[in-house]
Amino acid sequence: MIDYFWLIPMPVLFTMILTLLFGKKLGLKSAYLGMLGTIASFCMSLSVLPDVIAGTVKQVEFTWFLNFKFGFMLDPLTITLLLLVSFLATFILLYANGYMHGEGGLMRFFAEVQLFTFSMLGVVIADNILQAFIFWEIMGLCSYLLIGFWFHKPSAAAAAKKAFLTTRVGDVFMLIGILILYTQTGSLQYHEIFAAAANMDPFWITAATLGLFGGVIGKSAQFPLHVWLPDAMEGPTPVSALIHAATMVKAGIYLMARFMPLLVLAPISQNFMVIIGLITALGTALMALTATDFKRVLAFSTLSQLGFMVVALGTLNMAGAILHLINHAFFKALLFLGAGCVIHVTGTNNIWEMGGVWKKDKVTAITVLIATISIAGIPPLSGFWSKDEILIGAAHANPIFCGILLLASFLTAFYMFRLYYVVFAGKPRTEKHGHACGKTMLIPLVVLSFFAAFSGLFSKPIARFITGETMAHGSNTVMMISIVVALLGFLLATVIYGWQKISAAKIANTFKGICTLLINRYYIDAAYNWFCNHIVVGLAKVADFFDKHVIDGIIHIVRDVTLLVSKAAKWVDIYIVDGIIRGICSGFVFGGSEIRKTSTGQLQQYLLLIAAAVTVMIALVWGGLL
Amino acid sequence: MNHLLTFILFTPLVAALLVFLFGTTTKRAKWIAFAVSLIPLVLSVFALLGFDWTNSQLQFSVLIPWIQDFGISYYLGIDGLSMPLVMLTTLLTTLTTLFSFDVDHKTKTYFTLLMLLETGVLGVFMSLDFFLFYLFWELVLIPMYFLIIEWGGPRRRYAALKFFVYTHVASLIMLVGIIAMYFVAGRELGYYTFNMIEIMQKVHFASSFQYLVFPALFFGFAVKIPVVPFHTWLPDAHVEAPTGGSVLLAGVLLKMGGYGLIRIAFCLMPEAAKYYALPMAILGVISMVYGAFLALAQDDMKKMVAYSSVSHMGSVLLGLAVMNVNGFNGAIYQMFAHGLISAMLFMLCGILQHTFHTRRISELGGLANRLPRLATFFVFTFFASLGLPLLAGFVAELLVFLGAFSVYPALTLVAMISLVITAAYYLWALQRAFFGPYRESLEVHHPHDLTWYQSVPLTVLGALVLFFGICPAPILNVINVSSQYILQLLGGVL
Amino acid sequence: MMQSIVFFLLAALTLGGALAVINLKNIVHSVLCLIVTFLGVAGIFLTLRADFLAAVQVLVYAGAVSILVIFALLLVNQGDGKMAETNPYSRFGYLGVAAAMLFFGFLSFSLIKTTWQTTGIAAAATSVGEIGVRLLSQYVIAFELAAVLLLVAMVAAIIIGREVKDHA
Amino acid sequence: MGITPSDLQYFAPEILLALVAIVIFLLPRASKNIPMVFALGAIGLSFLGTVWFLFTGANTVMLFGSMEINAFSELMKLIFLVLAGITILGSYNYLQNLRFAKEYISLLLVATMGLMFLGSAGDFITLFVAFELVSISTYALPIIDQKSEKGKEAAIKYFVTGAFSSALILYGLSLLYGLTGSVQLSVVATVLQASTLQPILIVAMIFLLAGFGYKMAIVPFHLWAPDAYEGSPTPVSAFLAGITKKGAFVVVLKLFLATLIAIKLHVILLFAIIAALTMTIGNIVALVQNDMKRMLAYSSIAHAGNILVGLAIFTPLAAAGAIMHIVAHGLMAVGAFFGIEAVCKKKQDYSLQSFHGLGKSVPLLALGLSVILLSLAGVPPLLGFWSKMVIVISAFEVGGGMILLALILVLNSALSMVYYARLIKVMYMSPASAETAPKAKWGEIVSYSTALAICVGLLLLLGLFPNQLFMLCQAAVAILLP
Amino acid sequence: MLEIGLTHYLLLGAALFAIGLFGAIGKKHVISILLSIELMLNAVNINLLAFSKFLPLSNGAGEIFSIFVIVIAAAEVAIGLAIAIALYRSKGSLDLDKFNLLRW
Repeated sequence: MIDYFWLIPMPVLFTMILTLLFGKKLGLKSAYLGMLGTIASFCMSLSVLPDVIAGTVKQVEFTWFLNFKFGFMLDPLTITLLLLVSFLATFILLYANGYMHGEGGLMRFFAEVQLFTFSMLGVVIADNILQAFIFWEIMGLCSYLLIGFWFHKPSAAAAAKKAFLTTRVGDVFMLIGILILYTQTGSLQYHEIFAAAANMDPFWITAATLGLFGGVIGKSAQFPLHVWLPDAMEGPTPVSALIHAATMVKAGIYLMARFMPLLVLAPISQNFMVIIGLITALGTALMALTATDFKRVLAFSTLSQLGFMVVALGTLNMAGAILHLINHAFFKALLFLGAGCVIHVTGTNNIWEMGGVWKKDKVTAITVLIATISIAGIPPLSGFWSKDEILIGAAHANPIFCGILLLASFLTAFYMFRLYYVVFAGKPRTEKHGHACGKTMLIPLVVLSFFAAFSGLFSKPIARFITGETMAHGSNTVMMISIVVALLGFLLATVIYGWQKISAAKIANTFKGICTLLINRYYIDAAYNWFCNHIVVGLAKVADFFDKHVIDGIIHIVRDVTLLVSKAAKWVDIYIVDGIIRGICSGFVFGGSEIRKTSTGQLQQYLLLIAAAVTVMIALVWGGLL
Repeated sequence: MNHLLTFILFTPLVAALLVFLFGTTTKRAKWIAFAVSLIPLVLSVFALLGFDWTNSQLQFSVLIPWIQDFGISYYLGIDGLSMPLVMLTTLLTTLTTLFSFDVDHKTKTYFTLLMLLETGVLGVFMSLDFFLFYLFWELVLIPMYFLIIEWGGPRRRYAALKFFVYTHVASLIMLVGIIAMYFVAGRELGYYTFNMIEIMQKVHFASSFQYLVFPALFFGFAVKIPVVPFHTWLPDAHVEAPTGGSVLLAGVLLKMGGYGLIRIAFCLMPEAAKYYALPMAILGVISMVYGAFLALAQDDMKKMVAYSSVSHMGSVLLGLAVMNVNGFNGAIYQMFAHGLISAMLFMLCGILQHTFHTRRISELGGLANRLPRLATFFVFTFFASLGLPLLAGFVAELLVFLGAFSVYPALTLVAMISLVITAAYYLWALQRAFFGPYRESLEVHHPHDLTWYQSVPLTVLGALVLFFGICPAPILNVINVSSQYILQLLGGVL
Repeated sequence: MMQSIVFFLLAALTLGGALAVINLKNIVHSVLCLIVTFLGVAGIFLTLRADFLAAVQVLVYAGAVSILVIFALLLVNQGDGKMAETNPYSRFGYLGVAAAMLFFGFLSFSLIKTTWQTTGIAAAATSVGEIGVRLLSQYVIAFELAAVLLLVAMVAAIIIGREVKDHA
Repeated sequence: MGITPSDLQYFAPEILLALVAIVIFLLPRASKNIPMVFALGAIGLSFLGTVWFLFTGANTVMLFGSMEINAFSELMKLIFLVLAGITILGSYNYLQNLRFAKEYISLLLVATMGLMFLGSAGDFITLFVAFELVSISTYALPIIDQKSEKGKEAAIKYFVTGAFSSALILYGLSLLYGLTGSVQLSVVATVLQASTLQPILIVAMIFLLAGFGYKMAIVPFHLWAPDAYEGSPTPVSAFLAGITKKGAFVVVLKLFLATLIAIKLHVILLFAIIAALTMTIGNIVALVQNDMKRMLAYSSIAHAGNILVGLAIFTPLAAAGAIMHIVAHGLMAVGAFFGIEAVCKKKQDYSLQSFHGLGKSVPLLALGLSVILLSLAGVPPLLGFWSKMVIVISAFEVGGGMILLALILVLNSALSMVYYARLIKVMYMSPASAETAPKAKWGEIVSYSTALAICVGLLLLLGLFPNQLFMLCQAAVAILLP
Repeated sequence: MLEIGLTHYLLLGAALFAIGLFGAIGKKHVISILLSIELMLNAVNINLLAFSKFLPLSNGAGEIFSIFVIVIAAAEVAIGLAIAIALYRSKGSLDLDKFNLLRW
């Protein structure tokens, strides 16, 4: 099996094609078909796991065209993500089976979900940057199609476009990185690049890693290209789960982890990444405070957590980043699926219209609670372990980083519990009613909650497996502070939203300015909108104007002149050729009125012209002009 | 098989004659044209199969002296450079013929002109004699002019005239360059010949001469490509041309420019090509970015697509200007890929026009709800055009960028702006025209989804775009051999 | 001396006649003056000792051609006897004067400026026989062509001059 | 020294034509077809004879140099015979209702004979008499149909301008004679080259240029031509534009290229300027014409400019190109005029309107006319293209200012494309409205169509295989410019 | 008084030619124009004969030339008059200014 590991993503592709062919007939059952594929992938991944644990690293290459290759590689990082992705995708598909009940366009939906999964597997298993980029882009396409799944909604259409365009900006940077790597090392294969890295000019290494990180900023939604992710909520909830937990945003983290050997050599890039990560982690956590849409809160939290991971990568803490990636995948998938259930049950997205869901849907409430605790970083649930790992790494690099992250961590605990209280506690605030969730929706919740709770316990073996070295011994101080901070967040939320001792509205009033800023997402979206609508489109209009009026104007002038000349020539033939004689001779002759009467078609005028021409020619020759 | 190329070249001419003589009813004209146009397609597939991939020399060549006093000969041949373009031409003509089945107005003449056009274009791609080349080059103009002026849109007169004058002036200037080469070569050889290959192999033009003549040739070809600022005929011609016309215009006619640039300008004037490499690259980049911005500003879908052609063909020029193997491969592959993709784009715009009598994006909306098949094709094609990986356009763009970055990194960065803008205008158009709620007022046109003769060409092209995106090797291997050879001629700049 | 006087007299006659041809208002008078000019030219020929040519000039021009013209004039001016204003200037009269003066100007200028390979005196008279022999040897083709030409001119004149029978 | 019977054989074609012309004069008026048969038979026989002389390489000088038989003269005879044959054949339909049919035919024959002598003439006298023979026999042609008012006006304009030009030519010839003391072209050339440049020589040259320029219809001596071509019956226009005009070019080839070689520089400059003017004005004015005959007239003027470019370049190759263009334009002009007549015959409306929808109503006619028009525009591979190409190539060979001239020629060709293409477009693209649809009975235009078809066929044939013709032209030029 | 030489004859010819030229342009009667052209031809004849007699090499060709000129002139007059008559018949006038059916 290990020799054919490169077949791992193929079942998904296969079932996707089957879905395309038979999806119309299968309807919701396409989900099961898709699950067959993902389960097969998962099982295949499992079957090679022992070999990988035993230390096998495999690589297979084929020629694609000319000297460009496509190839696959298997190492601990890859296998981890392969397992994670296929696992999550299986449950998301199962969930979708229930969630998508009654929707149209199912064939399209399931095929796209599978393609999405397949591309993520493709990114992970690729052994060269070009191939990764290809699947990376196809993920972009899938996200576009899935976010815009309900394309009849203008907001969905807009969000889809925004997602693709924003990530495209990042992709261009990534492409630049690829170009630099290719130009500098002459290869696109990871191992060749890394082998050549030692001889590379540090400038180019920095440039290349920054370029690649540009791609990560786009795909993993880091500041300043984070704007697309909150809007991506327009897609169906399973899609959100897929994007946030298994695919897309995780691809970015994976890529940087993959390029760790290069990143090590580029301190500037590291610093840059840390700064971006910090800004994202804190800034988006703040935004989550004021968000009122359930899924949007989750989206902001994803951004924030991704910020954590990027900081981890920036501090060369690969273990922390990947561990958090895994844990985050579980609890965020759980949260989203739970959110889907809640929305299903309450029939609304707005958390202030929810409330009292605890009573309506116990399973959801409990599983979401597990996820909330986990993300808040309260031990012993999984989130705590990986976050701790990141914090320690950051503290090693610079205590200030750690401080900022702790602040973000505090906010995380706060807004997550705020969300929880508002949604699950109390009484329903509106009369809206949804319908109960089916089994296919609840089973994934339960399974995932198990992982969300306990995956953290295996941090050390996993970290050793991935990085090949034992984890640095944790700093107790940092651990303690992080626990305290998380609990503080929890407490504050309880005070404000649980017991309602302090009025949230009052606080909001006090910090009205900040709130407005946060609600408007720092006006970044507005600024981008303005930039696109005024500067870019404006430029386009200017170009259009230039084209139509200046370039074409010149052409038109040439044309008009030609026409004019042709008209003039007729006139010349009638008046000047004849008229020249008249004109010349009018010098000799006083009777100008004679000439006025002349019309053409006059024979003698022709004779006169001949005579005049003879005279002129002789004059010219004698005058030495000829 | 010696005269395989002759057959390919003149079958369309025979087809034109057949259509002209026997296409008495609309239906007969269509079917005759379609059936006969299959012949060159099949023959060119034979040529592809019999093509020796490892050989950089001309294959299937036919050389018959014609007018010996001037050194004119009937000399045809194909190599890796022309092979893909010949394939493209025969394929697109067949598909266009099929796609044009809804032409009711003067059907006979329409198909006659289409077939004539095919002969002209094939002749350009196959001729290895300057004289023959020029003859076919001019031959292409005439049917196109009539296609535009008779079956075109409301401003067709203006557009046709502009097309004609623009390209005619350009080809005249090119002619001057060719004649200059003819004389200088004749003086050097001691006898006059129009044989491109002979001149290429035996004559070395003086640098000063090259510097002088190259711009004339370049201008001649640049108008065809088209390169900003000589591009303004293109949007007008495209927008006003009938669908079949614009498909062939974008699909094959534009490629004549790039082809001529390599085959004639580069191969015969290598030093000048190197000398002018940077200006050419700059023009290419300007075309890419400027074209993309122009496309963004358009409300007319067809015009947007037309400007996107300017942008994409700019990358051909960029790829050629960098003169390394990646750039060349990319540029030539881009010609092929753009031929397939733009053909689809224009077919789709034609359907839009036909169904809704408008192509203005602002007048459309939510079409995906009503016409899902059409919308699917649109999405597919737009993504193909914006360079989605695993579709044909991506490989080409990637190779061009790979080639360009190693020579002009800064310019390449500028050029990459076009990637984002391209995505922007396509997605924006999709959003406005296809997504969102369906605009009920459009229902008055009684839209119906694709007919068979529309979906068959689209599907074939779509499949090819996908196929050549996933495995570009069959074509790229052919191209590569020629690029290597040409680069060797250029004296290995890099 | 005598020769000079004769030449100038004849030249005056010729040019005066010519001027009268174009300046007289009555076309019949013009034709009559033309005869005078022709005779003057014939005289000039005589001073050049080209007797045969002078004779031809008198016979063909002063005789045949002039009579032909007068007949034609009678044909086109039947009926009304008003001949006074029959030969007016065209609207280009003044321009014609200018053109003629310019022509004369540059012709005389260049004629005088040119150095001719002249013997200074006129050669002896050419005999009619000599002319005849050369016409029928060296220039026989031209001679025959001229014959055809006259035939054609005759036929053409007949075709053109014929009255149209049917008034369609 | 008189003419010997062995010399006489060379003139058998001309003598035959003259005799047949006289016989036709004497035929009864009622017979319409016999003159035609006689004329065509005579032309056919003459053609065969000329071909025989041409390809046996006849080369002789007789009558003290008054007559020359060589590749040049025989080629010219051949050209004129072919063109005249086509014209006479094409005139068949026109003659059906013409009172002076037999006179028409014999006048054409005589004119052709005169043209044939132009190539052979070796002295001023013969040259001039032959030239006048052509003129005088064509003076009557525009007026041959007495019902046409336009025809009369065309005739008087043609005649007066012609006579005026004859006077100029004669004056110029007399000056040349005075300068050299000889009327032999070869002697004149030698003497002029040996002597210093006299001011009067320039005057003589310009007088000759003006005189022959009238016949060639080059700017600024062209004004009569559009009037005459428009006003004349179309077969006559074809003859004037396609054939007699070329006679003047033959004379100019002999006079200016071979004889006045002493003042080559002046000739070149003058020709170049006039050629540029002629092409440009001809084309530009043709652009704005609505009457197709008049358009063709101006197009003929422009083509005269093209030929003149060949003369101005003054190399053997260019002259060969000029001769090729003489052939090409002869065929094109004859074909075009007959084609137009075939279309417009019924309504006698020569405006663009008459051509609407011709591609549909009479497709073959439209096709033939299109070929002619494309050849006029210089589209390969028709003969009109080759001749222009040879001229352009020769210009590049010379280099310098001639390249500019060639460029003007090329640009003019592009310009001319506009109005030719307009006609083609109208024929194929414009719908024929009921009242403008030209519907002549086939029998009424069969001869016009035949003439058109022959011209098209020759243009295509010579266009595809221009080699033979080109070699003939080169051989001919080798006589003039050794 | 000075010797009468070649130049005198030539000047006479030039003057006659110029007068003829004026007539051709400045008179509007068709026949009058014919007459003027005859004057020009006569001028040519004077030239030819003068050259023929005064030039040593002339060989007398000028005389023969002038005979042909006279012949041709006569033929032209004949045709010209015929055309004039035909024109007069249809237009009732021989005023050249009025013949402008064909123009532009």
